[in-house]
Amino acid sequence: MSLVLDIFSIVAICAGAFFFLAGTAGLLRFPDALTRLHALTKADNLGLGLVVLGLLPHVDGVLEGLKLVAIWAAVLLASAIVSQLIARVARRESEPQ
Amino acid sequence: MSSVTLFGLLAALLVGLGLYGLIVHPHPLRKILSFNLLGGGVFLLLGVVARRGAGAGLAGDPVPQALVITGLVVAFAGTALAVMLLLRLFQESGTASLRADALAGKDAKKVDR
Amino acid sequence: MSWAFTFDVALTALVLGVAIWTLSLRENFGAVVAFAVYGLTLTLVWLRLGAPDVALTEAAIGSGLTGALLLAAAARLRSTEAAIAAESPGGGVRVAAAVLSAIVAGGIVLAVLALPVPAPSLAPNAVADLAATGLGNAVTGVLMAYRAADTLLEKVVVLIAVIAVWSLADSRVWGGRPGPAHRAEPDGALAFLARRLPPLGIVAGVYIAWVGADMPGGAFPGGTIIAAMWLLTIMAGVKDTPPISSRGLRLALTVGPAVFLAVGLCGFFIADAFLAYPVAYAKPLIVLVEVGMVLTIAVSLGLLMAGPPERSGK
Amino acid sequence: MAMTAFLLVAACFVLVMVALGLTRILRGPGDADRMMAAQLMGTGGMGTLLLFAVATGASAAIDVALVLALLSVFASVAFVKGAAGTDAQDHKDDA
Repeated sequence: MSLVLDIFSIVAICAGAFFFLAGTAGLLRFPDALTRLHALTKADNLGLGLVVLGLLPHVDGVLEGLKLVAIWAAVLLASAIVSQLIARVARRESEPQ
Repeated sequence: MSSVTLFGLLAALLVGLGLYGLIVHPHPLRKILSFNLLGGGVFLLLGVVARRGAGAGLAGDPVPQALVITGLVVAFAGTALAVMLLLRLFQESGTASLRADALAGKDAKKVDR
Repeated sequence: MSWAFTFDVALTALVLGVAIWTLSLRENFGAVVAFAVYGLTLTLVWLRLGAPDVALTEAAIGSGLTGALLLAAAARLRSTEAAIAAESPGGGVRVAAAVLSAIVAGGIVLAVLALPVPAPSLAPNAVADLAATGLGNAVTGVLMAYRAADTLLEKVVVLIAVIAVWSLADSRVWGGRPGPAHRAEPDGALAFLARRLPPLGIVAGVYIAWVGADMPGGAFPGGTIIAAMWLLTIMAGVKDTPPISSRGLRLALTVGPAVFLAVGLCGFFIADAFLAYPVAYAKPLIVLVEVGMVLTIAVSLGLLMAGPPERSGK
Repeated sequence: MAMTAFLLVAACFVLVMVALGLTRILRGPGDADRMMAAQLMGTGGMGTLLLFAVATGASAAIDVALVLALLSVFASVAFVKGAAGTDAQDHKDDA
């Protein structure tokens, strides 16, 4: 059972790390602000989410697990709205003056 | 070399960098920023001293750690006051320059709110 | 080389890199963003140094609150940058500054390498009387009992800073509301965030302040989170800043130091000195002081961020 | 222990990844790009903290990540307000 959980954790955390890699690559390589924002939200939502999922079997106690989930929930809510607001700034910046 | 020594050397470099920025940057906001960077180095030095004083079942000496916590709050209060003074200067004179001649030049066309 | 040490080397390189970025960026705005990241990397260093209480305070105040304050200022001062950039000192001053900074840094390097072995420590003294206070967190013990006078004075310093910021106000708007009026679309995204996030944030802030007695946490990071949530509702236009003449506001500003001082003065009579706690009631008294402090810290940090009054309170 | 080493390596990896993203702060070109780099650093910092907390048993790092999550939202909103100017309004999206 513990081996299965360990493998689950390793797979989930590797997947999460991959999304951080993808977010960084997108932020550096994509051509304009809006596509870069798209890459960023993947790291925010999926990268952190998968890391949290992978860590859940290893925390001691329900409270710590709840805290992990609360952090992810806060980031999901914040990232959805903040990225919308950043997109408005990006759009204003790209408009000809 | 141990991690603690490594962080001690880092603290020394941060103080040096902050001091350089404080002298070289002409914009007051950048001076405030550099001063905070310097402060981070000083706090880190206290953190290294605290870590070396680990004992009595603790990971670090709690007295320097408490000092740093107090210091962080006071540093924020000082930074906030400095920023508000700077914004007020800008509101009154239309410039953020600290030079006497820049202020004198702007005085004639003083911007009133 | 252990994995932990490798992590520390990577972290050190990152902190140095971000610090150099902060100084070398041309525009103020980018430099402030880099500075907020610098605070974030320092938070990781504090954890590696076994100082989770400091890490919490650094994340809350050193990185988050200071970063937000400077971001707002950089945006307002954007028009001044070009003129001031022309005042950059010449090569001679730069070289002199670099030499001076190198000497200072070199001196500190020598001091770090010459730190005494074994290191002097006050940890045994701080822990010795910890049991009598009923606290489990030694740092809170130092802040609230061992060096309580420092903490009391620090509260007063923050209060004085608030008064100093208020004194920058135009006399016509004295007693008015700090900061610009933020109008918001009631159904907008920002207003939605400002309604949904603060409940979670306030629970987290109270939790971190409450567990500070026994675990890493405390009144400072807890109060900072509550201040940030308060400012979030203001920036989203959901709630307006209260006028600084408001009685409730002034009460909240002073309740922390007042309770602390009252408990300290009672120490003369029921214990044997100023700021001494009677052993039987030490824990409840400390918790009482901390509750008052969380409120005062939240309100005073919020007001420091909001700035001097700018418009009439009517 | 193998799991601890794996978690620390993962923490290192995430930290280095988001640090590379920071070169966006240098290159810009707009303020929005700079803020995105900081936002990525915030999320990556949280990921690093959580991995670190479980790897070393320093459960306080989870609380630090919680503080970071809440404060980084606040800093981002302050950025948007600042970038939009003081008379900014929260428009409904008119696109």
